[in-house]
Amino acid sequence: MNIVSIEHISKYFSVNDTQALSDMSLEITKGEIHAVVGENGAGKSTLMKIIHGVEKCDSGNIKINGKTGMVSQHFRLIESLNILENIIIGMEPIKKKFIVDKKKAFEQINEILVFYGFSLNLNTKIKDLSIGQKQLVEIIKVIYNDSDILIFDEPTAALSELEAEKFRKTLLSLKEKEKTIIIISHKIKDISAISDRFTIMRKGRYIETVTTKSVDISDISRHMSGTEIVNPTIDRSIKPGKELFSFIYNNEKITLHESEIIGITGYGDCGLHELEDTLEELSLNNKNIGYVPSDRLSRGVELNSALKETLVAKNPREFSKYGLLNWRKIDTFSKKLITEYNIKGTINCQTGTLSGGNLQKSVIARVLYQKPETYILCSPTWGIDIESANNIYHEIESLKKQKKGILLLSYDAEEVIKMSNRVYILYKGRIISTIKDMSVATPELIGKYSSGIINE
Amino acid sequence: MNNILKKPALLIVILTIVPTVILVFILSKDPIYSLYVFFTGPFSNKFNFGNMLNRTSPLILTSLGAFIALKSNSFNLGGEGQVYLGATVTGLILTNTAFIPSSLSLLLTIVIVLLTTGFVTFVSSILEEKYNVNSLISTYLISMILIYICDYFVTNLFLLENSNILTTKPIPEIFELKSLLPPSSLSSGFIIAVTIVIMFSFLLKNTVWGYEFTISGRNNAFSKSMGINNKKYKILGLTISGALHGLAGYILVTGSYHSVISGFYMNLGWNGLSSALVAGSRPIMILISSLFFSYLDSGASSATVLSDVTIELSTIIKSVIFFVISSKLIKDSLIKKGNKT
Amino acid sequence: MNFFEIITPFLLASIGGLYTEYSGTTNVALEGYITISAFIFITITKLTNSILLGFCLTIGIILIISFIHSSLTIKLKANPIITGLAVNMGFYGLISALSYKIFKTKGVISLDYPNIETMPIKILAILLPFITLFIISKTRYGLRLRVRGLSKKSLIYSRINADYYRLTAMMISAILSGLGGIFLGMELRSFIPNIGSGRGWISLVIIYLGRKNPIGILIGCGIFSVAQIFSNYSQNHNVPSEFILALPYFLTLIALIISMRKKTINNR
Amino acid sequence: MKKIIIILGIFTLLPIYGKSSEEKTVKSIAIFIPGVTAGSPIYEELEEGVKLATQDLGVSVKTIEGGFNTAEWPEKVKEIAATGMYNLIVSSNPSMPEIANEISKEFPNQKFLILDGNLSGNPNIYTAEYKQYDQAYMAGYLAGLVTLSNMSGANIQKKVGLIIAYNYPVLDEVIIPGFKNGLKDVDPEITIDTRVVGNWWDATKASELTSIMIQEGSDVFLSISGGATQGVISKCQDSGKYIIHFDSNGYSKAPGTVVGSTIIRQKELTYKLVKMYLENTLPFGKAEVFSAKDGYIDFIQDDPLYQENVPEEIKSKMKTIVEKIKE
Repeated sequence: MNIVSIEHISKYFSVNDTQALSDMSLEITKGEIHAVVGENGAGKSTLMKIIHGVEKCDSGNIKINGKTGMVSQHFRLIESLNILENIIIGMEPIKKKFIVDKKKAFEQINEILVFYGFSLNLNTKIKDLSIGQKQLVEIIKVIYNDSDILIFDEPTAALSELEAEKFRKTLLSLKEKEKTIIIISHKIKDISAISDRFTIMRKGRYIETVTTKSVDISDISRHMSGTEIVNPTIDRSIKPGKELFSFIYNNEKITLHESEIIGITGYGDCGLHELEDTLEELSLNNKNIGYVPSDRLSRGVELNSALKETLVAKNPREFSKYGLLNWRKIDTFSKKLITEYNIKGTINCQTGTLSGGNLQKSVIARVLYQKPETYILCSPTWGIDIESANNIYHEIESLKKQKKGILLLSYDAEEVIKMSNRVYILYKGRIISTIKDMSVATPELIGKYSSGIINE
Repeated sequence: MNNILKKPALLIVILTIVPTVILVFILSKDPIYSLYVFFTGPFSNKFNFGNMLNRTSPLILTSLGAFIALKSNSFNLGGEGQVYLGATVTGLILTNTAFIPSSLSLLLTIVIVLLTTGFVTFVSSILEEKYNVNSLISTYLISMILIYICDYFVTNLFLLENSNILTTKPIPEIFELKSLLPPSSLSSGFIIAVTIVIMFSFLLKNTVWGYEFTISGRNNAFSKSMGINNKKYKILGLTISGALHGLAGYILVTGSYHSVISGFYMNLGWNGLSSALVAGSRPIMILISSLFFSYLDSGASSATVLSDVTIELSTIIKSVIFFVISSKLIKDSLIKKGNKT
Repeated sequence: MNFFEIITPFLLASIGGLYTEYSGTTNVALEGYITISAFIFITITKLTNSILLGFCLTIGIILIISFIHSSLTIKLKANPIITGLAVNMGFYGLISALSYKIFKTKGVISLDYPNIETMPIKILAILLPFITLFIISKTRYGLRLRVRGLSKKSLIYSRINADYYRLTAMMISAILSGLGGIFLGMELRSFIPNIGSGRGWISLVIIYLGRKNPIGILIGCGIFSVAQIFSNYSQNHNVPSEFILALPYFLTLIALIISMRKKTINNR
Repeated sequence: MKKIIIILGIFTLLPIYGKSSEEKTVKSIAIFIPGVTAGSPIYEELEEGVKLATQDLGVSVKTIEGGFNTAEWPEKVKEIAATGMYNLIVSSNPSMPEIANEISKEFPNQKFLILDGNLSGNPNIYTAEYKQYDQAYMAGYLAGLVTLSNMSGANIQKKVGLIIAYNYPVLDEVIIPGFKNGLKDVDPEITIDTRVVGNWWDATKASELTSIMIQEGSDVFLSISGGATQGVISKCQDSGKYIIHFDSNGYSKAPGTVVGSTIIRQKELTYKLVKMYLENTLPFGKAEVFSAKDGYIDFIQDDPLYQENVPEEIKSKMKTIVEKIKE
């Protein structure tokens, strides 16, 4: 029985003049876990919003037999409110006509917590939670809302491997409780491990729906990106050269050498963010450090400025004489970067109208142009489609060959393992462990360290 | 409804013209003539045209001032006090420096006006940086205090004797800005104002300083990450804003009134802020929005002189137009798109 | 008793403005609403000879006007500050035009009532911060209103009409500042052009002075009113009146700096 | 951008097709109101006076309001003069002679008739001034009598209140001295409590000030603060105190509370002067003064509300003093 059936819908956004969906169809059976995959900008999120009913389509038919609840890519939780308040928004139990019955809400949520085996202190403010816990709050919220169909937009992107594993288990248990689940993800594991079927989208169109069991993992990734996935092969035989840069983190000195990639990882609130802030500070005073921020939407680019303005932001003085900007020089330069790094956009377009992948390309293009010796890359592939991510990996690889040193800060343990010469794992604001021999590094080991377990 | 919403220009025409015409038809005995006078009055002769441009000069400066503050993420609600301060300082210096060469005292005046009014808003921005006092509040409160203090100077200490206008002594004639289009009151202050907007437009667009100022105002996190000193630009923005308001006061005294008249600043600050908000993101648009504002004002003035339209009607018309052009729908239609290659 | 007369319009308007702040926007037309409400109240009371009718119809008309104001602002995605300024300006013209049409005057319009009981409004004003505190922290409306200000998307994803909360907040602020205007009209038993005399603007400042919470605003209004009374009493000495008139603003600024400084230090 | 240019173009071209200014009538008069007419008795009477004088004579009369910003008046008057449509501009305000004098330099054919102002020597300007000292003196005399009386609202303290919008020359130099001397002639021990509202409209503030002044012993008030006066009236009404109305008959505004009205007869004077102008007998270049003696300043005694609410003793003393001034 189809719980969701979508026939030939289209959606056009006048704000940025995009045809987000055209003639899209999708059918979802009750009780299944259905993944939706495709590149960035394929229209997946828009489709989910339409299913959830927060966006209306221009044409086509939609039939949904149940209540939907959606957990979107960027959390909608309100930092200054506590967990309980966040969960009950929209479904507040009421006494005496208009007063929120917090006691009742407390009981109801606790019931859910017990039922699914979660544990959370409902009076904690959201800002004090780790990313994984926030995710959990979002999930509880949709369960609390009595939703039959749960929609997840890239739920594991921000999670550590251990948390992602936990999350997948949660989805399976939700499935057991007869919930229907739709999930958007770029992570192959999300699809291969839990989904029953997955649908591939490209450029707003339906491509095909595949039963997960019928294909193997490499097929899935090919299906997802449309191109063959190339696993980055970092040449670990290149020996690190002379010292480039060092800094002290919590009494421990970390030194970066030529042709070396140092990975730093950990879970949610392990201190990675604070470390990033410190490193950003260092990059400001040192021309030889290039910095790619994790929060690219606010720190990496300026959404309301023209793309060319974003591209020259780090070094406007290079394009000026006596303080006067030479716009012709800036235009030529920007055009060069756009072609060289294949950024889909014009130099005069508003930066905010670019897709996520193209935004990250712009950031990296700008940093690469500086030609620094040291690179600080923070979650460089977060929320980016496989093809773009692969390009970034290739770029890192070639940097290493050019004797550059790279600090890779990432919550993605696999990424860190794939790329690094050595890995530092943070836990509660300090380095809990260092892996020097990359042959023993596994996501599981890093996960263990990240949770504070070191003695085994 | 949705179709109309997609065509902002049409919507504006409908929402402004219709109520205007209705109002005129209700409140005027000869509505066609009233409307005609309202819209063509400012262009009907040299005198009216010159007055319209002269009305624009201080407005250009106050709206540029408000604009610069907005661009640096501050709100300057104290425009009126700053204009008054600039005017008072101008008046007091120019009426009391007969003993030094005129060119020197003119230069001195401009410098002191810029410094004092700039200092006032500088204090507000320091209060914001150091004590977390929102500049929106402090500029307003300080402006109210300034108005009373200036009033004390103008209507007590330096009041023109034997006059029944609450005004200071007129400034010596050599200090008056050159009249451009007699008998209208248009003075070379207009040229100063326009030059300054063009200058700022150029500075903001074509210099590293302007670039960093703009970026810093648009996005703090980004500019910080790019190594731009946000604090400096924020303080500078509000300071310049105050100085420009002071300059507006200077132009009003030397170009239009030739003395400091109590209460002359009425609405200058608010109109400046409005015109800046309407101008949106590009400084050069300030010229157009200020001209548009004074065109409406002058039209209203002509209408009150030549037809039976009252000041109130023109205020209502202005407010309607104002309301509608603030719509974001229009701005959205002007954004350059990335995927149109 | 003087204190309550002074504080009432400030409390009404600033607590009203607080609702729009909670909803994530600012209503800069508080001043306009004070003035036009006083005008409508006096006009209707004079025409119908009934205070009750004047009161009720004024509230009704303000509801309609503020509904148009806020829904147009939301629908047109207009800058709320500009539309607020426009509304202030429009009200000014409208009052003059209507006043002339109806009474052939643009000046004072007075009622023939010897006395109007304003006690209920004063009591309401003093209770208002506490009522607001209750609404904001305990009721569903309050919770959703706060959420509207903090994150519109959060409401949209819970499929709640987010615009409804901003709309109602704007209407509440209009009604409350309108009540302030009616209070001024009742106290004077007449309408005087510019009857608000900047009280709306000061109320906006007080919202920030009170750090956008009801009790803070109560204290802020208290500070400004005491400063006002102090300035009223200290006239008739040999200090120039200009300085005395500037005093309330000065004292408020000082209070603001001190209170904010404390906060900054505490946060460190 | 293109559209803007086109629109601007249309507007600049429009006047060519416009209506040319109408044929001049025999005579045409503009009334310039420095403020707004409606609600201000002085200006209303000015307008009435002009209209009365020009009735049935085919003279066109146009009233133009200048609004409250003093600084904008000169330009507005200039704009009127620049139309060349009006033979005479009539206005009323102490500040108008200076403004007219300035404009007269550029428009030497424009004639001005200005009341409530004083300037002589300009052949285009005639001014008529009221001897407001008399007016203030009468108000002061009455205030003194009331505060000393045993009227129900009067207290033992010899203190009267004066509320003003702010200080300005005529007020400081003519009105306040007149008021003071009036008081002094009743009893030199009477003191004045003067407070400033800061503008012409904040009636609430005026009411707050009044209430403090009442606490501190004032029992009769004179208010020269425009619309803000309403605040003084209502507070006096609430507290059973008294107010003397200035410039127009205000007894009916608060019966029993308004115990006196000193007036200027603006309508009558305007009528007389405009008539003279139409008969070409107005002596331009002169500045004349009109006082209680001419009857253009007066204290209203025949109003029933005055008769009813004021004790006989005060009424008779007032009658004597008014007659003395008129001599």
